[in-house]
Amino acid sequence: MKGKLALDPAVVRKARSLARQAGRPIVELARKHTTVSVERATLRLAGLRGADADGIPWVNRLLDAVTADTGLEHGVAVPVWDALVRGEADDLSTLAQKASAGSIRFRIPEGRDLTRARAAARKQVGAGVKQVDARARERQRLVKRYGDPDHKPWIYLIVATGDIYEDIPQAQQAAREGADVIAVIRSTGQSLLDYVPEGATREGFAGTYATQENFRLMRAALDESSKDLGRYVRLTNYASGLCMPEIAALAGLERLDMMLNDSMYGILFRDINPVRTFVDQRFSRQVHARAGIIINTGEDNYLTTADAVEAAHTVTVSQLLNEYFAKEAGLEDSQLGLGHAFEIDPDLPDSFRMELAHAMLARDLFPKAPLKWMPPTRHMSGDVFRGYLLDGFFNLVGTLTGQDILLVGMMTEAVVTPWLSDRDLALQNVRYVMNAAGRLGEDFHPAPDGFIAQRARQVLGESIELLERILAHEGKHGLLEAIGDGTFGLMKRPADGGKGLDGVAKKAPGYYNPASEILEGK
Amino acid sequence: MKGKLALDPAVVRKARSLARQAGRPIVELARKHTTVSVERATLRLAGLRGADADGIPWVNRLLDAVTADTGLEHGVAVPVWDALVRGEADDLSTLAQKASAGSIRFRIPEGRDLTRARAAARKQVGAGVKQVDARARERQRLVKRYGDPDHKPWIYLIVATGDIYEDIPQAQQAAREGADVIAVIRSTGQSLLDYVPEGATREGFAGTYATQENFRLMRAALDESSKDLGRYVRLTNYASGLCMPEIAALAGLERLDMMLNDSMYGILFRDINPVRTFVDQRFSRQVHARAGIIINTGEDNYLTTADAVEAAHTVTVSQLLNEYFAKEAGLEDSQLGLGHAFEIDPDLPDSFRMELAHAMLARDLFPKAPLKWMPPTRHMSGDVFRGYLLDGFFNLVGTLTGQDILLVGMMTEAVVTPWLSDRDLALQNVRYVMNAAGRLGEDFHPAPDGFIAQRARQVLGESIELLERILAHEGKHGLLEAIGDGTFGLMKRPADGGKGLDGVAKKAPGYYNPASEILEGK
Amino acid sequence: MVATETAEGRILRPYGDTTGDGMVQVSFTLPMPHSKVAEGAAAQLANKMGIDPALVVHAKAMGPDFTFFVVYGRVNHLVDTSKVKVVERDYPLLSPKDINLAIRKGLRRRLAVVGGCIGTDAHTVGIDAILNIKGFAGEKGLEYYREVKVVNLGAQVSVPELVARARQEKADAVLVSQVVTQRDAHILNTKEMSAAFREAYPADRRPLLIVGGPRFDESASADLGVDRVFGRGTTPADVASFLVHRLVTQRPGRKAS
Amino acid sequence: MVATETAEGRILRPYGDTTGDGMVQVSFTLPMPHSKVAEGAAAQLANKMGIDPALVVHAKAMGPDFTFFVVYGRVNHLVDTSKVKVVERDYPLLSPKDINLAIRKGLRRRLAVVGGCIGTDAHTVGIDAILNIKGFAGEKGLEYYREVKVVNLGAQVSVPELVARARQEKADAVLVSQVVTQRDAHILNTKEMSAAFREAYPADRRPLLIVGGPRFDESASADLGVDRVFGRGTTPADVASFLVHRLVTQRPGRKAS
Ligand code: B12
Ligand code: B12
Ligand SMILES: Cc1ncc(COP(=O)(O)O)c(C=O)c1O
Ligand SMILES: Cc1ncc(COP(=O)(O)O)c(C=O)c1O
Repeated sequence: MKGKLALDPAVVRKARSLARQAGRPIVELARKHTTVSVERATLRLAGLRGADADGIPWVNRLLDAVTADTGLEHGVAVPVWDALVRGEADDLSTLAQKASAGSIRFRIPEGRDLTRARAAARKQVGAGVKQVDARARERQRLVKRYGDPDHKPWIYLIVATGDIYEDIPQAQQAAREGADVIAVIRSTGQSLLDYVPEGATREGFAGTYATQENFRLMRAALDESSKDLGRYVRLTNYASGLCMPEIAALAGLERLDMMLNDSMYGILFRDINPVRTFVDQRFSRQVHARAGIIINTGEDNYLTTADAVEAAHTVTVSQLLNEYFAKEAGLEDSQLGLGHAFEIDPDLPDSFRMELAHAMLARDLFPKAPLKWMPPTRHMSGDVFRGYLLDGFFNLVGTLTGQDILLVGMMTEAVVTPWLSDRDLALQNVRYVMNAAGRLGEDFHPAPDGFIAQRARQVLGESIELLERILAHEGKHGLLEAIGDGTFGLMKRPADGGKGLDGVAKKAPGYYNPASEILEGK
Repeated sequence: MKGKLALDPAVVRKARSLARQAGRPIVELARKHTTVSVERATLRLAGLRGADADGIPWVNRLLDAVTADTGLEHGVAVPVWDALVRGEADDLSTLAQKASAGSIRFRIPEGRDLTRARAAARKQVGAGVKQVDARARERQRLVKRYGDPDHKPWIYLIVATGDIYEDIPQAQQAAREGADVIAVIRSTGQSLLDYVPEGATREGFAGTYATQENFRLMRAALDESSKDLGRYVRLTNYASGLCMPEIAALAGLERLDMMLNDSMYGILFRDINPVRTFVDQRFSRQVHARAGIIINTGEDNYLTTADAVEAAHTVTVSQLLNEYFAKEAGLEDSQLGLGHAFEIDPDLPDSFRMELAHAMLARDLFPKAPLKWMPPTRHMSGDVFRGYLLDGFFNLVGTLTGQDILLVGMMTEAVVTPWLSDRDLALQNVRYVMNAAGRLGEDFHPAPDGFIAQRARQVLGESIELLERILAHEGKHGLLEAIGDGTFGLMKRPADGGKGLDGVAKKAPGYYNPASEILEGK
Repeated sequence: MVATETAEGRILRPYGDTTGDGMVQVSFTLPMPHSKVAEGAAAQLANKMGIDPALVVHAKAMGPDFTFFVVYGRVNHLVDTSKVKVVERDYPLLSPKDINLAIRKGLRRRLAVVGGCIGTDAHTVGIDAILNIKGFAGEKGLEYYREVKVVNLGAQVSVPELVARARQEKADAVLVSQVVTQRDAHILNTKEMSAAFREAYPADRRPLLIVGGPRFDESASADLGVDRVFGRGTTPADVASFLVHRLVTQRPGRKAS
Repeated sequence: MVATETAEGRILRPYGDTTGDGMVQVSFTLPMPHSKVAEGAAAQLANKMGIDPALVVHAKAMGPDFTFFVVYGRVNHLVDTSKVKVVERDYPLLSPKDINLAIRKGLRRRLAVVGGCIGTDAHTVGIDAILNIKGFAGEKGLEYYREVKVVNLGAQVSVPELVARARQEKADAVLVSQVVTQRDAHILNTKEMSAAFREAYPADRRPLLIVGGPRFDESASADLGVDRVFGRGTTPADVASFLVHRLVTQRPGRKAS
């Protein structure tokens, strides 16, 4: 399919192959390492749930015990199922309790013991993966029964009260008013927790904790809404952070439909160790792939700190890298919710046409990906009337350029987390634009060498230059070094710095992880 | 210049010639009649000012005295200047005072007396017309000095406090914020007064009275602003109503720049007698032509009572008739501010594209006319946020379709007459759209047989049918009969009904009006 | 969404994103130049309105003499729904068929209605929506009712003219529309009108006086001297049913003249 | 635009389109289904806010349990500008040159500043605008001042971490940013921070504590236990000048360590 910008296919091919060259060494690196979260995710897939009296999840307690004895480098599967096979406990949670009471010694078995341990592990983890498969099939059934939205872009709406029991009625109301996708924003700080909180929660800051129970409650509420509305309402949450793999597993088990999952967000915006992030994102994306979940990447974030015109190409580069990493992890084009945003200073001459140029570039570069188009935030102000207008023009770009997922902007962006009425007004805004101007695209034909086409080509050119600069870095992982010296968003993130490094280990010979094995289809 | 719609020139020619056929008999009719307001306007051009103790203008008192003696059919000029030549008084106002005291008898002189009276009248009225010419030259000078706006459309803003002394600071503030044209809306009901109030006024309802003094005060204030801003700020008021000719004369004398002046508005929307209206509008437009004033027609009004989709063609027909009458009265293309409006129900699918179609039709039919594009009103509601959004999309149509004068919409349209802050917000809205998307027209190319082009052709076709229906009426003034049986806006306005009929007279042989003579260049 | 349920009603607070948070949005202009003091003044006004804390989230100078503000905050007032007074429809809503029947049976003649916009008001769309066949919101107007005789005088009718026409048509009811409200034009005109009718008629023969318009307070009929006030979104059936209710069903003692 | 001028200030009303009209716009949601009663309830709330008459110009049901309202009307409160309390800058605004000079002369060493976002707040744009060379609104940040040593700890710094770094760097001042305000996070975090510093330092050696963010009340420093609060639109020069004023010009008795 040839896009409206008629980009030169050779240039596009070049951009992609540069991204592949930049990404491949990182994948190698990820293959060679494991993390505490990857191992805990494996235990979660095996069915280990719940937390101790202090709210520390059993997966954390058990893993800590195991690593104390055998380290992280062998993985958690072999020592744990070896213990089970040895009859130290008759199920995982009993084992976890005993282990954290210090009454179990873990070892790395050999010979037939090893084989038995591996087999047992693979069997139990496999059951978990089958559950994920079942939830994916369930989604397909429900989508068939209730149907997909009859329009593009899908309308994506955020709730963020901090209290799951306030979130639910607000989400249902939003769905009633036309939201196709509901995202529950996380409490600040969760991404830096090295564990996943347990249970239903009511005390988040500017967001609600991502927990398995909160996932379950909201998904159930939206299943109700889907039934009432005769339209399958999708649910989104965030994988990003120190627990990407575990949250990905929980999302698969609770049939979430989309997850925020960016290959570099944690590094750049949360100062999480780069290796930790790359290992975690790869595993989490393998789980998403299996669960049929659409990932949402976080390119919008670059534009909240950098200027949206100067930094436009960093968005494109990040999209190309996210695409490469995602496909390597097994995700289909139809699962790539690549992100971009309407963040150009509205006072710039032709700002609206530049937004069109950027949005069309993404559209034409990734014709099969369900692009996620995000609203103005940094140039929103306390002038809510002006904000409502900007959101209308953001919506117009969304429909004019064939975006797939439209994150609805709120007029109170600069003031508060969205109120119920903000959401209602915002949906009315989207409905007007889509209904009144939805087909305007037919009449919209930028001249082949006009302002819009030229701007798009310029951004693509700058993206290629940036990728070349990245590859120019000596050291075997060009991208790591590039991140280290501040190529992205001016933030220097050295490979040996950042949070969560202590949770990373180079795999020992004989490292075994049944989840990876199954997910990689071995 | 060929428009974006590529209308068939033959069809366009046909529409124009039908309008000419419909209008010609009406012009004949207008030639044969005079009205009290035409005669009073003549006295005003001759310099008669002021009012008596009860606020009745001297022009009314004098005309009443004259008609009591000699009737209206001979015109006011001959009897009045005959009296002056006879030495009944040494100036007009003394004459007016004496006459209204009943101490003067008027007559229709003959022979040399008649010639002298006519000569004297022509001399004095001619002086008034010269004043109008001087004001027109003054405008040219000031425009040259301060310059025209550097953008299209011109930004047209309304003030309407009812108090000229509140209007002035608001108008100056609006100019400072970017208004290119200021319109002072009239008090309700003024259009049905058969006299023009005198002096500065502070007590209008939902508008401020149109008086010579109010004109002067506001024009002076805006001259100040023009000086400060280095941009000539234009002033608009309303000619329409029972005093069209007089107000037109005052506008010319006080250098107003634009006047609302529609050939049928008074008939349809104020139930003013059709003959009265057609006579008055012709004379008033001759004065406007001389004064270099741009007229604004009132097609928007049709859409406030009728549906904007069903009645779209009535707008086009009215534009064609207004064009014919205006040119016959001596106005140039550059003085034809033909009106149309964004009044389609925003909930209709493709409503925005239909608005584009209608706006482009007007643009392509009248390539040289300074079109006046008017904002949504009837579908505005108390939801001021939605209203602000609609106004933004109205502004977008204005820039996309190359309109010349944009009447700025107010988010409080359904609530109050505009507040200071409404105007400020509205201008911010226009500025954003023009600056961010002003050149989007380059990228906007409706397909030759797409939705927009087809809709435009359909409306043009319906307009031709309507004109044909009008001509089909038997009776020598098809248009009069058509108006009589409700062809326009479903309002039946018989030629012998409506307000102000008693102020109309068929010209007697020897009728003389120096103003008409001069304005028609005889 | 629980809120204190009481026998008579409920005690509520405005809702931002959490029950009981009491959040509201306010905007206004102060006639002073923009400055820190001006922002403080805006906060002061918000406080006086009961908003505390008051966040002045937007302040924009409009020329040298004015500043526009947007304020967000928590208002500390409670809403007591049991104290709300509203004019609920206190008569049955009838179908056109029943209305015609009731008039024919009860009045034994057509019911005569005279209507228009008085004063300088030329907004006829509202009164036309009630009177003309075309009607409003899918409902046909009073002209459509066989048993109702409608005389629609249109716009800018003077009060004396209206009274005269009412007499001449032996009007059972007079319907007046007022849309322009600037400087309370609608109130003044309505009072003048009702006074004129009391002047012109003996109390027991005065036609039913009905006024309507988007900005009327429906509970103000007594003060305006009319029998009923209709506001935003009125439909012809509301009006027709009221006419039958007052002129036929609970018909005053006088015999039909 | 005349308004009662008094020695201390002016008495004003909000301005719609006429001096003294007192007009304001309000919007809010009530947790009740849309009905005439709900509109009455909205008017009641507006009345309690001092708006009378209150026009409920828009009412929209948001599902079965909520209704959104827009209200216009005249508020009867007066604004007294003489009663407005604002934190005006009470120190001279200096140029970078003068600031460097003052420090070199007055302190005879570089002035050390430690800054960051505490708690779970990751909004660094604000603190970076103040600290980083790039700066804000065309002004360079504190890093640009030769005589100022800046340590920017970035996002999500814990209070103990902050205190430790402050000690280690012998910080003269600690600059903290708080942007997330939901559930008063910014207030709680700031109080925790100031308490910790009072804990850790003898009063006469405690570094100057400065907090900033878009939603802070600049007059709340005492209550927050900090030396100064900076709000929306602060520029680096505001801050640098304040530092010189407090740490150099009116330097407390202690000798430079
Ligand atoms: C259409 C319109 C016009 C048309 C009117 C055409 C016509 N023949 O009616 C035209 C273009 C002529 C016009 C002119 C003016 N208009 Co105008 N107009 C409007 C507009 C856009 C819509 C009004 C309308 O038709 N509503 C639809 C009807 C169905 O609703 P409704 O009137 O409320 O009626 C319903 C109920 O109220 C009730 N009802 C009403 N009357 C009655 C009577 C009875 C007996 C009953 C039972 C019920 C009832 O039932 C109806 C159905 O539910 C409004 C803005 C807006 N969006 O509301 C401005 C508006 C009403 N106009 C306004 C003004 C100021 C004017 C002008 C004075 C401006 C000027 N100076 O030139 C002029 C002069 C007119 C005059 N002399 O009165 C202002 C009034 C401000 C105020 N509150 O005082 C408004 C609000 C716009 C604004 N913000 O400035 N206008
Ligand atoms: C950019 C941004 C982000 C970026 C931040 C990137 C970064 N590295 O900073 C990203 C995308 C990461 C982000 C994430 C989130 N954000 Co955010 N974000 C914004 C946004 C759009 C702009 C903020 C900004 O940069 N302003 C520009 C700076 C220069 O202004 P400033 O911070 O006010 O600073 C000035 C003054 O306040 C003062 N100042 C500030 N600090 C200091 C300190 C000192 C010492 C001094 C002297 C002065 C000073 O000086 C500065 C210059 O004048 C606002 C919305 C908006 N338009 O305001 C939302 C907003 C702040 N974010 C919000 C939220 C809720 C979040 C999330 C929690 C959402 C979520 N759950 O995912 C996340 C999580 C972040 C976290 N853990 O804290 C909310 C906060 C709501 C509230 N009031 O509580 C806002 C208001 C958006 C909204 N309406 O929901 N966000
Ligand atoms: C990809 C991605 N992950 C996560 C988040 C949420 O941030 P936090 O890490 O604070 O949960 C965002 C925020 O926009 C994001 O874009
Ligand atoms: C052509 C024209 N004249 C006059 C007016 C003003 O109406 P009125 O007659 O009430 O002054 C309008 C109102 O929109 C108009 O369009």
